[in-house]
Amino acid sequence: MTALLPRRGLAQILALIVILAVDRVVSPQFFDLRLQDGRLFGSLIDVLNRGTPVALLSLGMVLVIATRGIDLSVGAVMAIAGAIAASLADTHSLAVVLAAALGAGLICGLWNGFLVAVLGMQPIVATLILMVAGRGIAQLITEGRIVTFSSPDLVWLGNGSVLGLPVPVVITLGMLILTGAVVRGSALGLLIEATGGNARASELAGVGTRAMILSVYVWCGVCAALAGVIAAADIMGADANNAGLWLELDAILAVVIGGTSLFGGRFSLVLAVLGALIIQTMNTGILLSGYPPEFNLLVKAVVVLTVLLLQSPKLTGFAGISARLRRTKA
Amino acid sequence: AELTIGFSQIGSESGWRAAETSVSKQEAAKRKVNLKIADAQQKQENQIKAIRSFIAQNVDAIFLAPVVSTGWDSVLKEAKEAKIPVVLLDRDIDPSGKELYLTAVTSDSVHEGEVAGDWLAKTVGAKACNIVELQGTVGASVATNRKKGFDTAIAKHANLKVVRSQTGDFTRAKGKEVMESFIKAEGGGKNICAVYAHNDDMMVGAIQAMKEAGLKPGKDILTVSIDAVPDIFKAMVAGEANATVELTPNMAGPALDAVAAFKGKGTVPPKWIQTESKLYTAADDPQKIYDSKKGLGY
Amino acid sequence: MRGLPPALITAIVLVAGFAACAVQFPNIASTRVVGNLLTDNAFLGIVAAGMTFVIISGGIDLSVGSVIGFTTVFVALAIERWGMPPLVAFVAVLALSAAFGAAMGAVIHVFDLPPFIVTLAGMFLARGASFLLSTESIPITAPIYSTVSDFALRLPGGGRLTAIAIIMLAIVIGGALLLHLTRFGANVYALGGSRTTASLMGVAVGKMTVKIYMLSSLLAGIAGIVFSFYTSAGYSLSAVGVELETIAAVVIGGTLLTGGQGSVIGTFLGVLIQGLIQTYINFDGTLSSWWTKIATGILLFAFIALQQGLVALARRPLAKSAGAAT
Amino acid sequence: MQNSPDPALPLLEVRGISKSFGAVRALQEVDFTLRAGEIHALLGENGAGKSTLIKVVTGVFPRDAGIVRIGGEEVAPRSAKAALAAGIATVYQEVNLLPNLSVAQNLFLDRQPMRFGIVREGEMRRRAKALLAEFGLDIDVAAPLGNYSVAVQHVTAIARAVDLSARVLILDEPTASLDRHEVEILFGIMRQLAKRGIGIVFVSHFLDQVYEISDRITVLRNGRLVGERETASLPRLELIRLMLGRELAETTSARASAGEHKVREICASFENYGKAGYVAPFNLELRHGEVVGLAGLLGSGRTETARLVFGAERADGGKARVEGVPVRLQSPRDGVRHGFGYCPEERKTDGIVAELTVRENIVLALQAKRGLHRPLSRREQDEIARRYVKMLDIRPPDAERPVGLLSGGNQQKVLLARWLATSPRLLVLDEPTRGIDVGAHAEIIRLIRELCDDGLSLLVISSELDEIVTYSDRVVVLRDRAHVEELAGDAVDVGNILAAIAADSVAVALEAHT
Ligand SMILES: Nc1ncnc2c1ncn2[C@@H]1O[C@H](COP(=O)(O)OP(=O)(O)OP(=O)(O)O)[C@@H](O)[C@H]1O
Ligand SMILES: Nc1ncnc2c1ncn2[C@@H]1O[C@H](COP(=O)(O)OP(=O)(O)OP(=O)(O)O)[C@@H](O)[C@H]1O
Ligand SMILES: [Mg+2]
Ligand SMILES: [Mg+2]
Repeated sequence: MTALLPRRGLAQILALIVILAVDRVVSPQFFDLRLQDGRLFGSLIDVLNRGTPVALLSLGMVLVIATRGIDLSVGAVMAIAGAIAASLADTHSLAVVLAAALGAGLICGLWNGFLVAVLGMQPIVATLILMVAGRGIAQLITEGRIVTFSSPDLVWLGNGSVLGLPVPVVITLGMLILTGAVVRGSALGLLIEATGGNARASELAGVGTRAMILSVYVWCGVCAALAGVIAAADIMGADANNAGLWLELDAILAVVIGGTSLFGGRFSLVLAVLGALIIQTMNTGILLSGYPPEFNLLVKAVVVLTVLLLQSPKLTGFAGISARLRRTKA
Repeated sequence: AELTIGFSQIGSESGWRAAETSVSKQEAAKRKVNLKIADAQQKQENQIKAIRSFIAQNVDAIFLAPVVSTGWDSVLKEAKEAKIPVVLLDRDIDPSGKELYLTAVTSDSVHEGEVAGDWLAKTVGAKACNIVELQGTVGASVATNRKKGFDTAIAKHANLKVVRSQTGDFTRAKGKEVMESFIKAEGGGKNICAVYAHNDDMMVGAIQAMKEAGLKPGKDILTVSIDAVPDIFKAMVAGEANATVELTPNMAGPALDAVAAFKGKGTVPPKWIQTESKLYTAADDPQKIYDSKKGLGY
Repeated sequence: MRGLPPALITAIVLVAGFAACAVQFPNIASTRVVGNLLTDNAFLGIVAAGMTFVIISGGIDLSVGSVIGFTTVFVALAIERWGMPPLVAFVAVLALSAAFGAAMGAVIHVFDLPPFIVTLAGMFLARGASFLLSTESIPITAPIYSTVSDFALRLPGGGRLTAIAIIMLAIVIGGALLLHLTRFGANVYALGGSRTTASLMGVAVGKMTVKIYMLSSLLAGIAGIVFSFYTSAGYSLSAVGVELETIAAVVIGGTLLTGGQGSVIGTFLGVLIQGLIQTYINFDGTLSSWWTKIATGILLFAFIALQQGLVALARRPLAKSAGAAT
Repeated sequence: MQNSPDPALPLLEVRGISKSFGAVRALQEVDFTLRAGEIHALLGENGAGKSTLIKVVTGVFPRDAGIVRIGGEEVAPRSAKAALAAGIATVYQEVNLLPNLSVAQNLFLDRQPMRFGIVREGEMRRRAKALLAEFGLDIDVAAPLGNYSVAVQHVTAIARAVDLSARVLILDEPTASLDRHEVEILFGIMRQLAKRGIGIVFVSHFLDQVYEISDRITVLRNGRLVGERETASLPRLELIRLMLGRELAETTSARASAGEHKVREICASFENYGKAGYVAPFNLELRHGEVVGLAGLLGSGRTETARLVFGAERADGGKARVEGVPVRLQSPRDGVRHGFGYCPEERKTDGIVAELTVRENIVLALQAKRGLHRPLSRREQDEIARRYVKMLDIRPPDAERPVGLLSGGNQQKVLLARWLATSPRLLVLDEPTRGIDVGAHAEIIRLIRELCDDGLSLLVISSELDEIVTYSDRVVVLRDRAHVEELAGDAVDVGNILAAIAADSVAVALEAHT
């Protein structure tokens, strides 16, 4: 269970606190929470809720990146799953809808995994193929329009609440626990980290590296599909052209902010999700600040760089703290 | 002989755009015109490439829905050299290119913003009103113009004020997210009197956000947006939306007629065929309009 | 791979693809289309040349699309609003973009941060900066623009080799020479092999990193100027998503994303393959927006799969002949 | 020594160097003096701090304390480039060259012959060829270095450092992957350089070589200096005592009484097994409780045989049997499933997962064998790791350190532990003692014997013929990627092996004469 706990997450937590504090400054009511119609209501909840798609994506992405891969197609897979869910929602039961949408994600993941693990393509181009074509497939399903639905079950997935928390947040939490249990409860985590750390050596040690690679892409596809269903449920419609657009970059960013190296190896699920939260906290802060939208990207750039610099081993202050921490643990 | 026309379409970034494409196809089929549509995926480079390849294929005319107003001079000059007439659809290009195209069938997006603003001013009357604005994609000319028109319209009324303005990227999801934060930032929505969205999709998202916050869109908060896509009429039927300004998806019809006349009899059409920016409110039998628009491919 | 260099394989793929397209649409096999291919992809060819250096060195540069956007806006404003002579504006913007690249390289090296993310921040920064300059598109009316865009060498058969196509070809050739014939080029490969090893062997890794990103941004700046010639305008949203197209072109051209291998010529061929896919789809003209995307994906897959197949084939005869020897 | 220009003045002087990595104190106030024209051996156990000292002196690692003087002048190089400029050329322990560049580029990186800003490729190749010829290597210098074996790469690295014609040449275990012949050539060159007044630092675990080449010896133990002596005045046993801090039970001389003609059961057998263009079809029987050695020159196909046997490479003909049952060996997984283990020779690229801890590296193969669903609990992992860290004396004895931070020899032990943990029936060891210190070397050989006694079957590749002869029951000799001879029983001795290896060249020589 080592990497499930934010053992090395000090920098990330600190970054989150700083950004939250800045948000508080630009928007004094940021921490206000109230209960309305049985659900919590406030900016903090928005952060959690709006952060779910990227958090879900990053759950799959972090595993892919741990094997030294990358998946650019997650945004497109979101669109496909959303489109499927929306077109089936009013005629089928929730179980069928979910099975179809997640099944589509699984197939997309298999395809990516096949290209990378079996055909040996470089992950970035292999998944670029589905990134381009996948959105087309999604639009093919919706024929370019926004397919709306009113199935209360599916809408509940996007807008309902459990114990005051929005359903998407609960689902994401569940997925985090599930993924953590599967990955760290079995030997998967170790074997994935070994594959990413040195694929040749792992193969020689008897690790089925192809199977590892295939399975992480499949999981990534499933996570993306779930994110797509939630995104569609949120707006009660599937917007094939815009659902998940550019979210792959946010997901990768979340993973890297979460301290996982793009060169594979060690990964942390919790920190990846924390990375997604950091990004969303910043986004929500930007929206609340009231600055003109022309500034959005500049603010984003500055924040991203600052968060990364906080983590940089070269910045002495931090190296000192984390080294001391490690020493006390040892 | 049957006419072959190449249409460089921007993409399918919104329901409205999809409708424009499918209406264009219908209109072309009606007139037995062979319409070749090249989809540029929102990229000017692709549009230029498409026009070049239309020229290489020697089509009879080219329709262009320009993604941006500038940068068409040299490729349109090539078309002119090849004696292929060009018709602009939906959006205009920079004035310097006036002699390079036959005619432009467009609406005036500044005017659309004005219509929306005027409606709001009239509806609010003398009461003070804080408006929040959902902008289109930063840098998109339609967004800039619709903002400009709206600002001009409300500038005449000191009681109207835009208190917050953020981009919702023309999408439902972002419209909803931005509206959520507007509500938080403006005292749970109590300080907001009206929402103006640069397109209906964002408004549909915003309406959901308001409902989830326990507000009554259309009553507590007025809404006005642009495009007149079917879903906004559905919201009007439910009393959750107040007004929309139509941008007709049928730009190709008039354009095809103009080209046919020009090719047939040599009639030179006027430089600008302006489409109507019609305002629809709950008083206009939204259910009927919804039904009539539903099949158009939005 | 030992038998056939990857660039040659890409060339074979390109020729085969071109022939296949020409069979279906005979018009494609004309100097006009070939000329268009070069002109329309001029800016892509230029950024891709720079990206090749970055990727061979084991990095990646996501900021190039935004730098192009920024350049067009800056140039347009400088010429049209601030009254700068065009050449001065060019020099200024190139200096700016080179400095921007150098800064990214420095951050990557000094703080030991992943290039993917640093240049992603660079992408936000450059795009954000161009929004601040102007969100409207600005037409450029300076006479040099019409001179340059009107200039073209006529090719037999009605094709035109335009000024920007010539600039691109020159940069590709220059880039290839720089990469293969100079010490700088050798060091780029060295960095891609292993940064630590290169450093142990005495390569000034920090300086090289700065220079490589500087080169990439500089070429993105030139691509931006070319783009502004191409469209005679500056627009903050131009070249969105170009970074991915560029990376795809580089990789299709046989460069390894993990670094250490690749060539500028291969990249150039990769750019042409992408242009060919686009041309094919435009010639077809019946594809809806979604089928356009799907077809692009399928063609991309076909080209890459063909290439992989050829690479595998190129390896096999070698093993066989070696086997025959024993 | 008598040739050194100015023996009084130390060429390289290191005073009070200390270096810690976190809690590990790798070096504590180490002094070291190198005179011009001498060959100075730097010795110590695995993890004693030799490589660290070298890296600190050449500025790869920042030092915590101490000074470095070259020719009396204080220097503080902060990068390898700066060290080069100060006149120190170094071959680091792991081959540090670039496999993706051509051999010639590797030799002349950053100092290519230039004209008008352009690299003179032809000239560079010519010089590269000439340079390697001095080392008896005649290869295509335009081909990527990665196409060649570790040995070739190592020679290239040495040639590069030598050609930098610095004042100080540092060689960290240069002979680990070389065979006798190449070592002779290297020593010849080292002597020449020393004559020219260059000071050479030489690290090796081969004590024979140390006595053959060095003038003086400096010994480190646990990061501290324990002595500096004239080689001539330091008896071997005394040296070992200095290094280990204790006596070594010297038992590695006589061959074990393997030839008791006990008929042992066959563990695995290969019939007409081979792969075109890789290694010619061979027959091989491996028995329980028996060690089979593979001997041959570099590039003779020993590694290839090992990979085929383990399943890392697919055979294209022949039969394999395990305990008499025909099996298919298509992948390392198959090998592992049948109870095989394989320690590859290139530990950095094929062996360790540098980022993972010692514990994780040790349990990796066992876990892969058990499958995903039966994860080893953390307790079991700790237990296994602790057992092998102790058994193989892995230092520092901290199972939670990333293995990449261990010294080379200790990494090798971790690899061995990885396979022992799977309790294999057949273990294939490719150069298992490479880079391992005397103490551990004896330990590993003892271990190999013990394992045999427990019924394990071993296939061992080693370039040290003395060593192979010590523990092998049978020795298969390879030449040009084919098995040419099998020696068993009393026939197993260095002379016979050498004769078998050389038979061909003798034949060729004879042919040339007639
Ligand atoms: N980068 C590093 N980070 C942390 N510890 C390190 C690092 N490099 C070396 N060490 C530690 O420093 C000690 C000395 O290692 P060093 O590599 O110098 O040994 P060595 O004498 O060269 O051994 P060998 O003969 O096995 O090569 C070891 O305990 C090792 O684990
Ligand atoms: N002296 C040499 N000259 C040229 N090529 C060589 C030489 N030595 C090895 N090679 C090449 O290096 C590659 C790897 O050699 P290989 O691993 O087969 O050697 P080996 O018999 O296992 O010896 P060792 O294990 O001692 O390195 C082969 O492709 C071989 O052709
Ligand atoms: Mg060492
Ligand atoms: Mg070998």
